[in-house]
Amino acid sequence: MGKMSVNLCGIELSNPVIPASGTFGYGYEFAELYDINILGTFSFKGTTREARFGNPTPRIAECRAGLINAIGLQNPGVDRVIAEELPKLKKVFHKPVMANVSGFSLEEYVEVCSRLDREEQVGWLEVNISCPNVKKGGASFGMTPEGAAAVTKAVKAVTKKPCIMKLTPNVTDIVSIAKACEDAGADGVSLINTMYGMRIDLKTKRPVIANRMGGYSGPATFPVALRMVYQVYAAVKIPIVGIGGVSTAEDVVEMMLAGATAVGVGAANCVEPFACRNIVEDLPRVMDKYGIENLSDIIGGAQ
Amino acid sequence: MGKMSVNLCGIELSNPVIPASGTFGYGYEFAELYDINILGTFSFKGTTREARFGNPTPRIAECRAGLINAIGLQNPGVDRVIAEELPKLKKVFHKPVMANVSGFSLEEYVEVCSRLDREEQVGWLEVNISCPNVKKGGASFGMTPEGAAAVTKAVKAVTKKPCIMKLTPNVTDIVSIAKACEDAGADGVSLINTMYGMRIDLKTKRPVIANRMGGYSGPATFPVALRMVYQVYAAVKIPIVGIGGVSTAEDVVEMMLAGATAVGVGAANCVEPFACRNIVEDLPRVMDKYGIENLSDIIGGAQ
Amino acid sequence: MKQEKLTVLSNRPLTKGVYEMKLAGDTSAFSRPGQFLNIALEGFYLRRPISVCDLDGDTITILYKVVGHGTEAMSAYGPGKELDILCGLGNGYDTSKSGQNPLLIGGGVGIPPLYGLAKALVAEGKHVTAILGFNTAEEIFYENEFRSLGADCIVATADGSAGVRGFVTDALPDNYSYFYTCGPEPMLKAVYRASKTSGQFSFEERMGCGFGACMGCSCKTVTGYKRICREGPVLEKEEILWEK
Amino acid sequence: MKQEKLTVLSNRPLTKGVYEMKLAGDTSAFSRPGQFLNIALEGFYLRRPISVCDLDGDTITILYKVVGHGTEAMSAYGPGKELDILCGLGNGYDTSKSGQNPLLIGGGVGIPPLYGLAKALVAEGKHVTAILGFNTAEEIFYENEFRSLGADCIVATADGSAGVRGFVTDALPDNYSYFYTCGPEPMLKAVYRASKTSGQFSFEERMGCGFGACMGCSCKTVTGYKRICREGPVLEKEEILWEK
Repeated sequence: MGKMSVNLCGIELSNPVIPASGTFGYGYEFAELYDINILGTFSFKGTTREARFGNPTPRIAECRAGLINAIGLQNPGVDRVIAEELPKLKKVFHKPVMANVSGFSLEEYVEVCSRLDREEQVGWLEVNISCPNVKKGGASFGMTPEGAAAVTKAVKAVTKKPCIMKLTPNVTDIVSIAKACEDAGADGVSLINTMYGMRIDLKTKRPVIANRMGGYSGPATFPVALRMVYQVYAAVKIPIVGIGGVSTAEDVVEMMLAGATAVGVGAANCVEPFACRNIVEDLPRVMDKYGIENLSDIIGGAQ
Repeated sequence: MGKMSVNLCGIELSNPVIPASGTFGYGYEFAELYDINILGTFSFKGTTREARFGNPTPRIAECRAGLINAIGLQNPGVDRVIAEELPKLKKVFHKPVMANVSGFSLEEYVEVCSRLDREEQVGWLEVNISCPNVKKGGASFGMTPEGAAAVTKAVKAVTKKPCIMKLTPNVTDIVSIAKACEDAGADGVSLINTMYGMRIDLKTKRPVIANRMGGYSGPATFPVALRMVYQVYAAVKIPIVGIGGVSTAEDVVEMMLAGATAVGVGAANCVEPFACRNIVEDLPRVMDKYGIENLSDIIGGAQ
Repeated sequence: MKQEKLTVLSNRPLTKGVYEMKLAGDTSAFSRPGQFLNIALEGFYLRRPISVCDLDGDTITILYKVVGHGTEAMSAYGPGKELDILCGLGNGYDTSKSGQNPLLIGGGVGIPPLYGLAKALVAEGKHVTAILGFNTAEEIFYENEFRSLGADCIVATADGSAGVRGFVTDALPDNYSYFYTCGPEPMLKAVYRASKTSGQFSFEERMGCGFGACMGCSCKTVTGYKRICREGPVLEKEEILWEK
Repeated sequence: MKQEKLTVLSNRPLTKGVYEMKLAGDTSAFSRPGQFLNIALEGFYLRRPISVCDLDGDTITILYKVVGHGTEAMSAYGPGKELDILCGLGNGYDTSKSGQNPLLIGGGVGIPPLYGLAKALVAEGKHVTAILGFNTAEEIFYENEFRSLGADCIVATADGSAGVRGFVTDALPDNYSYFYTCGPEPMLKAVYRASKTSGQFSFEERMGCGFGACMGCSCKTVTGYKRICREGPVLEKEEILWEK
């Protein structure tokens, strides 16, 4: 059996599979289904300073090969995440977890990151500068190299944990944004967040989602995500967490060949609760089939 | 039976269905299969000043709900289009056709448009400023409001035919580009062109497509196209040709509710040669089902 | 929650748009009436959440309305077809609060979960009254099935073509110990206003995952945010905050 | 081209990875050996183009190799399954140029179209010699079928486990009037160099539509740009420009 471990910003992952933020809650729902310690790690639900309910419902729309969501960063706020969610998680997950952080201002990013910096369970901070669902939200930071750099610098100043900046695909030039993050001290980038999309209900003749538009994810987004990971890999030296429509072990390998060090699995968790377990279990077979002895050797192999 | 006709830049279409450029050749292959006069019109293969072979093969990669192509504007050049293709088309298509134009410089756009301006068969010029397949190509014009406006102004100066600018989705702000086209005198916009995407072959560990990346189209792109049409409709007064993953009569209605006056059908023609005929034939049933008496009444109805 | 392979035993239309599907397999994940399952359909990305109508040994009955391409595809499934289904989702109804004369109020495809509930309440020795609301006589289903359980059954139709003319709230009896309801939101609101006792409401919402992961179906309640798929679909009357 | 519904009659493995599928339906769109069909597979976006091996009344035989998820799905199709197929694609081989002693040279899954061609040439009273190249003895298929047509049949295996050791070009006879070939590109190039007469080559390329609309499979030839799916897949030796 081949070697599946990879090194993400100095922390060893037993395999590259990482459930993506917002599709895996704080982990313990899935811990009822299978031992989540088989995962490389996971990125927990995007956390803000204050508790948020998020957007009105309906928040979900089905698409041909994916779904649109407009949750709007529902979360209990960083205080309760630290006081309640992390202790619950500790009982079922014994590896460093990736803490996903969102914010509406530089100060909020800084405050949430500095709070989470003190938590031993947290291995990485994944800083979401790309959620498209909140009007005044992170999207504005992630849309420009300057905005992305500003958040990166601010959070790097308050934490010693590796900071992975999560990038939006809804831009003309994602490479310039990734480079700006790297130049500002980011330890890694994760991409892509969801694509901005929409559906309309023919019966009501209104948008399906209350918020009208939302983030499109699922297998449909995979070719765009793969292209962006490929382009960013060629331009930066920091590791990439490749995310976008990954549903199978073959998709994981393809994403790594494009340049991903680790691979996020998002929408698949919503339609197949055992998706990540199935991928982890299937990876050795796929590695064998394609003659891969050591997964970390293939990172960027298609460049 | 409801009324299907729409008015696109002053020319009446018997229905809004328009096979999109690059998926319908110069029409006569399809005329062997069905009477293409049932279509609203169609947009013929992108035409440049000189003949082009395009990119090396493989030029095609399959995706979960679509395909990537990197044809690279193969076409016989404007002289032969006028001398050979249009006369052949005239025998089988008796409506104004949409002439799709690409170029590598302002001068080339101007020259091709002024040549086609003299052709009676041509109803509209669809000016592609967004093909992502040619390195020095139109993509650079369509990526910025300034570039888009420059092409619009230049072609408007040499033709009296309505000019529809075809926009790329691979940008941060498609609304600003559509508005720049409108301000520069465009008679309409068509969107979206393909999304920049990629696939990697696990066996060879190389990109599937010789050119590495290409344009992603098919049902997967529909939610993004719909969102962009919705956003652009809210910002401009000129008509929109909505394109992107449309495969069914229901998709046509959804695209019109978002804001499209006419609807392009692209990738579907490649996997279902009768796709456009089927859509045109199914439209009355779908209109009836959703209580639509006059298609042109629903344009932008979901705004 | 368990992921199971269930096999279609039968699948037949009860009315023009409402189908009854019987499925066989491991049903051990279900513990209460009012829970739901989530079916993966070939060619559709999201699963379809459908409330359980009846559970009998290893046989599950669901009733569903054909409303789109997904349910249309489902309606063509024949006996023997194997389906990938998440079982035992949601909290379900709590029968312990019913008292001796519980009232069940269902509208249209909100009726199915009340059937399994009625069966459970009757088995507990309670005297069940069920009000079943439809638009018109042609849409009526399961009236006889409720009667066969031993429930008193009142049918209401909006157009008066059968039973009481009007909405379910026009057919409310004077005396009942508690109520359980499921149906379209306007009906639930009307029941909320007209009801004289406490009760339990089962809600619908567009869901992403159906098991609490995606927060797609959250709602605000008096006792905090709840996920319709996980802390719901059943909420107690006192928890409900009507927002829209 | 015609779009037809064809029904699977049989579908069986000939070797570890190569399957033979027989299909019944309207085959009137086919006029020449070497043409292909394009099959829509549920769950896959693009159709799968596959050359016709044999045509017998309303029965079509195709041979295909399982190389990915699409052909894997195909290999599970059972008798009675109805498939949406575009029929009569491509130009096919021209038998009129064959002379009396045509040579057919096939490699691996390039062999199938040569079977129908051999049948047609034999029917025209020609003396056919077929060279069938494989990697190893285990992969051999259709040797007996070619012999049954009355063709002289030479098998070559790269590892020498059956027939001539080596490539098809190691088995070329001295005298033949013309040749027809189909196989992997390195083989076609070797045949191009080693052949002493004119001949026809059948090419493979990744296709979008398969009927000339998308320009996905274009190639450069001495006589201009050609679409493998429309002006091809068969090109004459004199037209070919090797690019790669």
